[in-house]
Amino acid sequence: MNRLETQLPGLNLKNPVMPASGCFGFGREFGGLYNLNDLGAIMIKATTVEPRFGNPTPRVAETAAGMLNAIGLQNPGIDGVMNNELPWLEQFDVPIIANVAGSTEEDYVEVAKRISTAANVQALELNISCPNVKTGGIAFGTIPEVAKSLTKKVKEVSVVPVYVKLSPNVTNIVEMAKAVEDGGADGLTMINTLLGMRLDLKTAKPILANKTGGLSGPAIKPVAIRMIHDVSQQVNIPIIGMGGIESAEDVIEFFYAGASAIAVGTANFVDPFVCPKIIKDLPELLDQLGFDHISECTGRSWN
Amino acid sequence: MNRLETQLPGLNLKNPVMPASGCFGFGREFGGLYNLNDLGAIMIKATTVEPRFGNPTPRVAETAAGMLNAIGLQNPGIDGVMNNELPWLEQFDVPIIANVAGSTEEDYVEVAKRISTAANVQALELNISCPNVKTGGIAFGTIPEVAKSLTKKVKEVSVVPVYVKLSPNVTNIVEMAKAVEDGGADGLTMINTLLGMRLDLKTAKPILANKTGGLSGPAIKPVAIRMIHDVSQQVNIPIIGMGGIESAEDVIEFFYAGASAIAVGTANFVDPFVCPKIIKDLPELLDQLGFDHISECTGRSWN
Amino acid sequence: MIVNEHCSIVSQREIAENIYELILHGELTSKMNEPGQFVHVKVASGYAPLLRRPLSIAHVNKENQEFTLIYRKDGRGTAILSSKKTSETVDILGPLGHGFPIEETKAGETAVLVGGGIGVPPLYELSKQLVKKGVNVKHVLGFQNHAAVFYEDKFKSFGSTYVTTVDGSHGTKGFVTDVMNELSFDTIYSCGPTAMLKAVEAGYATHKKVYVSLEERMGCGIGACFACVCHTADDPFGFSYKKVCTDGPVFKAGEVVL
Amino acid sequence: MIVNEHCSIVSQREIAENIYELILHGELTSKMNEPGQFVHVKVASGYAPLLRRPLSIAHVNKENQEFTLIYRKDGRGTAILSSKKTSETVDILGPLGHGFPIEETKAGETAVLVGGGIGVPPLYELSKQLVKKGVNVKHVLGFQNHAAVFYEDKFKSFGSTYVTTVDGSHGTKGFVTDVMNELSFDTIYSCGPTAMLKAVEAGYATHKKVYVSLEERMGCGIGACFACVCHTADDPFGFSYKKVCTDGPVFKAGEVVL
Ligand SMILES: Cc1cc2nc3c(=O)[nH]c(=O)nc-3n(C[C@H](O)[C@H](O)[C@H](O)COP(=O)(O)OP(=O)(O)OC[C@H]3O[C@@H](n4cnc5c(N)ncnc54)[C@H](O)[C@@H]3O)c2cc1C
Ligand SMILES: Cc1cc2nc3c(=O)[nH]c(=O)nc-3n(C[C@H](O)[C@H](O)[C@H](O)COP(=O)(O)OP(=O)(O)OC[C@H]3O[C@@H](n4cnc5c(N)ncnc54)[C@H](O)[C@@H]3O)c2cc1C
Ligand SMILES: Cc1cc2nc3c(=O)[nH]c(=O)nc-3n(C[C@H](O)[C@H](O)[C@H](O)COP(=O)(O)O)c2cc1C
Ligand SMILES: Cc1cc2nc3c(=O)[nH]c(=O)nc-3n(C[C@H](O)[C@H](O)[C@H](O)COP(=O)(O)O)c2cc1C
Ligand code: FES
Ligand code: FES
Repeated sequence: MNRLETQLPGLNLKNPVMPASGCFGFGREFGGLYNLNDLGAIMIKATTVEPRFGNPTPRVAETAAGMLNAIGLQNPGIDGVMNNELPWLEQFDVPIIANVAGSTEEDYVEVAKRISTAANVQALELNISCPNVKTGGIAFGTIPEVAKSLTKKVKEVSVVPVYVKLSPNVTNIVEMAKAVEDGGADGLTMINTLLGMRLDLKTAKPILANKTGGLSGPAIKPVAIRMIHDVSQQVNIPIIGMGGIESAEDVIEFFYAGASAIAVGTANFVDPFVCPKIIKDLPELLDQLGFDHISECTGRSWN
Repeated sequence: MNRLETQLPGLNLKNPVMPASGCFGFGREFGGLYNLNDLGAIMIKATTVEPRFGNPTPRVAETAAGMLNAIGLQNPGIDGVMNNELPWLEQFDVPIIANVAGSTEEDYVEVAKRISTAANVQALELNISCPNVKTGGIAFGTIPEVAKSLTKKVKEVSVVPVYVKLSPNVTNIVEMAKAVEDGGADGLTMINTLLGMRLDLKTAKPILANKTGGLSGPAIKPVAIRMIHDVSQQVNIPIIGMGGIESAEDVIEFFYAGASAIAVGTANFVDPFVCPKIIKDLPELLDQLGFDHISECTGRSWN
Repeated sequence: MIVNEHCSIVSQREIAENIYELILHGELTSKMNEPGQFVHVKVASGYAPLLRRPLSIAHVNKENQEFTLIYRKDGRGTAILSSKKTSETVDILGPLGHGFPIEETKAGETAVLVGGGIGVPPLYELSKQLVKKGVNVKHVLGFQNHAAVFYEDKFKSFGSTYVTTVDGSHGTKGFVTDVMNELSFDTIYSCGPTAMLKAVEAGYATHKKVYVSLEERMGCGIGACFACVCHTADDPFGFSYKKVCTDGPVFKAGEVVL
Repeated sequence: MIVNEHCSIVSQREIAENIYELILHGELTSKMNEPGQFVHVKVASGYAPLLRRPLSIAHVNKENQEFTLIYRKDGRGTAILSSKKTSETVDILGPLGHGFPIEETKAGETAVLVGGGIGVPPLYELSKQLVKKGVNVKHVLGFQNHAAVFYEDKFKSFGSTYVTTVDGSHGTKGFVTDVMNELSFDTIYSCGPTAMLKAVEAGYATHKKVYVSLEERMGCGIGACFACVCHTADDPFGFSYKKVCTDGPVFKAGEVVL
């Protein structure tokens, strides 16, 4: 028995551990460090219709147990991703979850339609929560009706299951989750980054050229756990959890909260070998805790 | 010239550094450690109409660069505070900011009416944002109209200026700030804690008996800075900033963001001498940065 | 008087499985007057971890300005503490709380000191002070197993010492209360897991002089944050409370709800 | 091949005001082939700070498996690093990026190595390798003031060395470009503050062989996060980009927008 094997809509995973979108590029860099086949899946960087350069630098700033980023969805556009990145990833036996972003509904629909047809893309992750783009983005992630409508439209065109990535910057996360479930989402991924800012002591100005950025890393873990705990009890679709994960213990905590798989973001920058390390550590931890299969952990905090 | 002297509605402060509500009790414990006259002001623990025991224990849990608390507004009630705590604090030449909490508008009004008449209470802090109480609380802190109405009612009865303490757990913090300004608030205090949760690896259950708790400490500083930066540009009332402050450098960052005074919470638990230490460090830091008076720092990130 | 001092490490060694004895040098020993008090330890500067850890004072040598902490390497904080070496310093806040009332046992009377696991350490300083006063001391110390036993000989030098282990691998197999039933004494001083304290309280409900030392998760350790409260026994569902950090950690049995 | 290794500290000393020379022992020296590459340093385990710090490789001794970092104690991370002592280890990820192309200067030709402040360190290994190859090297090194000057004699042992200081307290008063104008050479290799690199690029716009090493805030250091990108010079407002961490830090002048 494979104690880590995980089944999710569209995804047949060797294990429930995957790098989070934007923290792994399109895999090439990490492919030089370890065998990507070890991963449960890969969430690739956000893809938009047109290529984007993103925001000016500095794009990252450090915070207590966390970091701010304002990359601004830099990516080669749907053509570039379809032609250059996805074919390269096909050499691995790893499902790809394609992160889809845009400024308008039409943008999302176009990217979703095309990218969902790629051979190895087995699910989409709708990035309705990117805090670092000026236009559009924010309404999709904060107004339930808008999120629902977008989810519906994307579902209509996607040939693979659609996961919606929720923003934590809302008053009522459960309401957002239910709205996208109503819209037909097959799953949720949560959380994206919290909106934050750092100022430079000498200049008094924001360290990030974009001023605000998304807060990620261990600092946000308690917020992620709380939201997944609340949402998982109110929806009937699975959750891929993320936010500050850096160890096998953290993975179990996310499962207890209600996650059925997890993604690792910022920790890849601190230790690029962290994903295979977590995957290696999990079986022993399951032994210690007395679980046969990791899926037994899901939702244990409340059921 | 006193380079730290700070004037705010109702408050004539020797310096802009004060302990945050709930992190300093009613001052007695710290009174045994240093001279409370050194402080700019003291924000006392939340007071409700009736005495409250608060939540069961455990009430605190540790997180990366932060902590969760779910004290649950334990306090001796308005009578106890008026009769036993405030008179004791009168021996010090320090303005008291009384933190007012409740489950209904009537509760808030009653506490505000009475406590604002105490000799040394020079301002109220309306705690519309406590995440750890089951009834009432949450709507006051998240629905602009409700917050505005409450502010109005309290303003009608309070004989001292009223500051409203904003919750960060909202989609649109600027909207909340404007609503309470419209309601007549004399100032804002921000931010209260972020809602969070931690689970125990062995039991799978929340570490806190109350399940969720409020996240405070250095981890939340970037969220506080962002919110103060955004709000201070949109309102005409001053802000007392808080959220993860532990050094004079942090104080200046909050001023740059838009604060006119600051409060120190969690750091008092790590180093009970932190407030006088910060007050001592500030003048030298102002020298290094080339400011005559700390008020020159306010809002420098955007103006 | 509570002070904050960076105390230098005189020595640190593992005295039983995962149990460390840490001897520190600091001027704050001059303020350590009640056995059963604790210190609040910042195991590392910075954020990992952020909060202090409460640890009981196991022994004080005022002449040398040295004091001893004995702790179990458990979670992250104690693991970091256990890696500290001689010549490094440890950030200590203390002494905190109220300890065991030695005045409740007169010279010539007998006290039984009942400890479980990491509740044993503060009893060592207590025993020393009782003996100095002329009290007869008996010790009943419970541990998980033989590997976890520490300080047995040291306690023996003060008075008769009975060790119990859960698995019977050393001393008597069973719980401390089993042994206590065989002994006679005037006062009980006890520190250990809540289940043990409850058993002691229940078994000696009519006994006049029973003192228990409690554990609770703490924020400040100095009475300001209300993290560590417990209900008083005469008002178990009401508003009255005691703070473990300042009113305790030692309470008279029956004073607070365990 | 990038590896992650905990390297033990051979020595650490302050070689100029707030400038530290840290010599580390590690097997990853075997992979350090291009002068101008850097390593990504985790100065402390845990969260204070969380991210790694990029530092250039200043010298490699493959036989001893030792390499040198030279850094300025600046913010929190470098302050922590500077407090580390011999026998402790440092968590190193590397070697990273692409260094200076020594193949662009033939034996017998002359290269000028132009460094400013903490841009000077990688030029030391570069100079060593160029000399070994038979290249004539000249060094123009700019510092704030006399107290900040380091490695002057070491550079002198490889070739003529001109030091400038902003305040004139040592060497020539002024900027590195003032001295460069007096020299003749075939290749320019430069590392330092952006303002200096811009001046070098502008002053030698028609010169064919100018190489500059850039600094940018980094997340991953390995090309995955897109924190460190810059526009390419032929498309300064478009989508094309280079990553400082993997495409650089060394670029041909005119390749990217400084
Ligand atoms: C008054 C008092 C005296 C104590 N004396 C001793 C002693 O002499 N020797 C000893 O080994 N232990 C003692 N303890 C328990 C000791 O404080 C915990 O074992 C220690 O805090 C665990 O920290 P950690 O980082 O290793 O564990 P973690 O589980 O990583 O700690 C996480 C958080 O929970 C708190 N916590 C965890 N376990 C406990 C606990 N049992 N009691 C209170 N807080 C806890 C920690 O302080 C920290 O804030 C005492 C506790 C109290 C309240
Ligand atoms: C490729 C490369 C090579 C470098 N080589 C050297 C060297 O050999 N010697 C040396 O002294 N310095 C070098 N630097 C600069 C060095 O990385 C910074 O001085 C260092 O990161 C500052 O960290 P801190 O914690 O002391 O400062 P803080 O200001 O506390 O750092 C906060 C954050 O900003 C980043 N940061 C701050 N300053 C810089 C900077 N100048 N460049 C990039 N990131 C920065 C830090 O990495 C960290 O993430 C190099 C930078 C790069 C990009
Ligand atoms: C540098 C960086 C870039 C990111 N880019 C994206 C992105 O393109 N799309 C997306 O949905 N999330 C993006 N994220 C968010 C992460 O996928 C993840 O949700 C978040 O960082 C929380 O996880 P962590 O704390 O493990 O990093 C990015 C995060 C970081 C740090
Ligand atoms: C233990 C604890 C108790 C608190 N109690 C209150 C309270 O009674 N009323 C209130 O308005 N805020 C309360 N707060 C919030 C703080 O006043 C402050 O807004 C928050 O902790 C952020 O600041 P910090 O990061 O410096 O702690 C409490 C915080 C903590 C940690
Ligand atoms: S720990 Fe703060 S009141 Fe006891
Ligand atoms: S630092 Fe991450 S891409 Fe360069």
